[in-house]
Amino acid sequence: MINKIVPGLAQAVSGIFDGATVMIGGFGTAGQPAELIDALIDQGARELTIVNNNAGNGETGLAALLKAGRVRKMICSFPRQADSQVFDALYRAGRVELELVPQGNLAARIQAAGAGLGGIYTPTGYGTLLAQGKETRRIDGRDYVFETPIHADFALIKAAAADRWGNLVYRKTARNFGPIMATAARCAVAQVERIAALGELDPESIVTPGIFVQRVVQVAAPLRLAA
Amino acid sequence: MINKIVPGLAQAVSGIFDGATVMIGGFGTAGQPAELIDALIDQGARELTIVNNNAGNGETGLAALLKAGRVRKMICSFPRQADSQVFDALYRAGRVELELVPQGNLAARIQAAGAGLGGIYTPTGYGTLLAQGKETRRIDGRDYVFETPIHADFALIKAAAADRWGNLVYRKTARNFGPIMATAARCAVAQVERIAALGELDPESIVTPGIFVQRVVQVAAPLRLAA
Amino acid sequence: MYQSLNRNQLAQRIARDIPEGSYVNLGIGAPTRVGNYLPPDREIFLHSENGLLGMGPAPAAGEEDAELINAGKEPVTLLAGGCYFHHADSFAMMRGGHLDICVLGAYQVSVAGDLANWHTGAADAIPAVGGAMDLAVGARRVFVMMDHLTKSGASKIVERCDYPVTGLACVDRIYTDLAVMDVTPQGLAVTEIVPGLEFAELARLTGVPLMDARAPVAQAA
Amino acid sequence: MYQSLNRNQLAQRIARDIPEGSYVNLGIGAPTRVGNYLPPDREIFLHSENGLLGMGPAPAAGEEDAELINAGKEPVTLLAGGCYFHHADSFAMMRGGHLDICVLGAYQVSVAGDLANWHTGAADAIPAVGGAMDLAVGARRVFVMMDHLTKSGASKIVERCDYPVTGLACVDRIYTDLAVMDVTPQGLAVTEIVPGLEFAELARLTGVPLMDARAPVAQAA
Repeated sequence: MINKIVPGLAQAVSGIFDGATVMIGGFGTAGQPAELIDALIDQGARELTIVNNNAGNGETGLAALLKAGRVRKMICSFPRQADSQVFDALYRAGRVELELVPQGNLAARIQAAGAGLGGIYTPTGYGTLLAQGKETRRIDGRDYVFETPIHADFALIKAAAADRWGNLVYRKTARNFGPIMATAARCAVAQVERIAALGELDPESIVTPGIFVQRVVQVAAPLRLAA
Repeated sequence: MINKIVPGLAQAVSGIFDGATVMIGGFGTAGQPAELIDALIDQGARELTIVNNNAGNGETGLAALLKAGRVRKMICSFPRQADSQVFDALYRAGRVELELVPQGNLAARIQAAGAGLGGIYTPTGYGTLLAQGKETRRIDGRDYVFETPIHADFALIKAAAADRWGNLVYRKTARNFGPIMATAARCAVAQVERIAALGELDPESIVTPGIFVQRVVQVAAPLRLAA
Repeated sequence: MYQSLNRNQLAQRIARDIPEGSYVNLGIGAPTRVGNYLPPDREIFLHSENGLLGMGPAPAAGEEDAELINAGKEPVTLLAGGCYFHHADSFAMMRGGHLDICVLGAYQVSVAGDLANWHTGAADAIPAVGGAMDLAVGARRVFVMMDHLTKSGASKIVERCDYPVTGLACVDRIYTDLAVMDVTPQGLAVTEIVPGLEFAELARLTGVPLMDARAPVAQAA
Repeated sequence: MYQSLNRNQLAQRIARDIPEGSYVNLGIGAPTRVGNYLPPDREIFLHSENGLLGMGPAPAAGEEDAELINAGKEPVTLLAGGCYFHHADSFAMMRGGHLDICVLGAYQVSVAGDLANWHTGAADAIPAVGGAMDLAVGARRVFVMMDHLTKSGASKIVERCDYPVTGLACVDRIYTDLAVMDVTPQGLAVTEIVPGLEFAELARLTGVPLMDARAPVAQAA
């Protein structure tokens, strides 16, 4: 019998190695798997490359991982926010590398990785600083930038419910990057509020099929940070 | 008030012009919008380029459109089937052009069109007849073929239910190409079995958001062909 | 003397130009206010890039949901008929030409419609781009909402952007506190000026060539 | 004398090698039969490229649903825990390396693992490819299920494919009615032969270099 549900957070993040690329779901704090991130801090992996839309809010979650000095590089679209003081300080001190990616390119590159594409021509960023040094191409009269897929070793995401096969459904705008990050990681780990019996989730409404999920851990009452 | 529901099949297919590229949903007969195709035959547009996974089954639906001589070119992955006699005869007579596309490239090219990509590097077909003359590229040690998006003027698809904003849900494996074709066409037309009140479809479970759908027509008891 | 529009008046002015049935993304910051003035008799679909369509107004106090937010990370609501989707689908809407209109703030817009709104270019600034570049190239029509002049009185409408650009030749129309201008192949066409401001004075303040394209009725108003 | 495996025996032999928890696509035609022999004590996830995962057996007579079919357009069922998705998501599973195993029929396989299974190459044939090329390049492991010899006695395992190829160097293992062979960088490694058939005779029938990689136990069996 296949049961992807692991008993605790420590098992959920086991095996994340120094230097790993880890995608972390969430847009701001919505959908951010705060408990998995805390477990990753406890677990101790260092020199991580983190892929997330942002670069941490306040002092918890991704910000705490940054503050703990575990992140070598951030790949994100919007690091600078009112409460991104942890990242800001590390960045200004030269202690974290930043790859800034337009949000749509970030999503498309993650999706391309999950779908097995070798590269894509994207309209976004053409003629801007963020395309400097990148290959461009005119196709049917429009200019595009060549972008490569972003693969990850692990993805840490948050969903509303899962069954033991790893099928996932999400809640409102906490869905955001979760479904595509799950496809792009060799090991996708989902923290979920609720475990559903097999067959309970409507087969028409499962958002992430279990094939994309390797581990599930229940966090029944997750920290719901203010937006 | 926005109401994308049109009163009948004739209005649903109005404006399809000679020479148009028309995507038609369905995998075999599952999800094939048979009544919309019949309406297209009645409507009379000629010299069409049709994008569908197959090239018609039996004598109805897409096969009838082919038989009526309206199709200049088929873009599909699997034209030859036990009951594809209509296409077979036209093809052998040189009366219809065929662009054969591996099924995954077909899906990816349609999705790329809907997502605004200029092109993609796909692993499928490298080193085969179907990549002859196409640009190839080695990326991270693997070989890919350059493929361009497939856009359409119209998409004719079948769904289970829609609301007046054009939100769609599907039924079982009749979903297949519907969601991606809707994104790739300037005018996506959905025949649905049921009209739902606005707000009745679960916002977590809508498969095709209304932004991708321009017209909806109800066909309460569609022809359900044998698979 | 003339009276420039305040932020809310400008938002209201822009809202008037959004037709029923439009799919619209309102950028973070001032453009969000346009949502407050959409005519209640028009159904307009608001998109937020973090994965919702059919966005409704802010929730009542105490009813905020940290998992129902907009791109500015503010709590919002969902209208009946709205729906949720993941980020790749959301950006497919934006980049695939499915949005009719987006409204964006700007540091500068060039006469060719180049947009600069993501980076001040300051050496010590931490850059952040979000979805700005995707909206700039992806929406069918890009409306810019901004002050006409900087605080020091320099024109934000320029021959060439000094700030790093967000997108090239992507702006369709500029709404400022002083005027409305269309970006055309022939140059900037002024279609409205606030009452009391002469075209010549607007042109002087702007500092780049402008065409007077005001309708006779609009001039009389 | 030796007895070659019939189609069902071959399907059963392949089924034995599919570990619990595998995500598997069974190609149309003979490979579909592998599904009939999957050990009931193992949970194995069957994928069908037309948009379902967790495919169950054929429905009882009279319970067919024309909208619940497999890639071969035959009626199937969905297991509890299965789900539906659209074609791009389905092929993302196949092309993105998410399927552990696919089982495909073949006209020919080369010693380098090139696969030919989509086109006879006949001048008047109407070509049809479906998802064969996607499975060939996308699944982590590609198993081929075929007769060892053509009806006229020619080997289907060849130095180079005569038929148009489906994919290059994509086959991992070949199951025939006579033997099981792994495609390795050193060449084809025979791991099993049907009882009564000598390695030398298999090599003679096959006509390309083979390595004997049978385990001592398997030889004794």
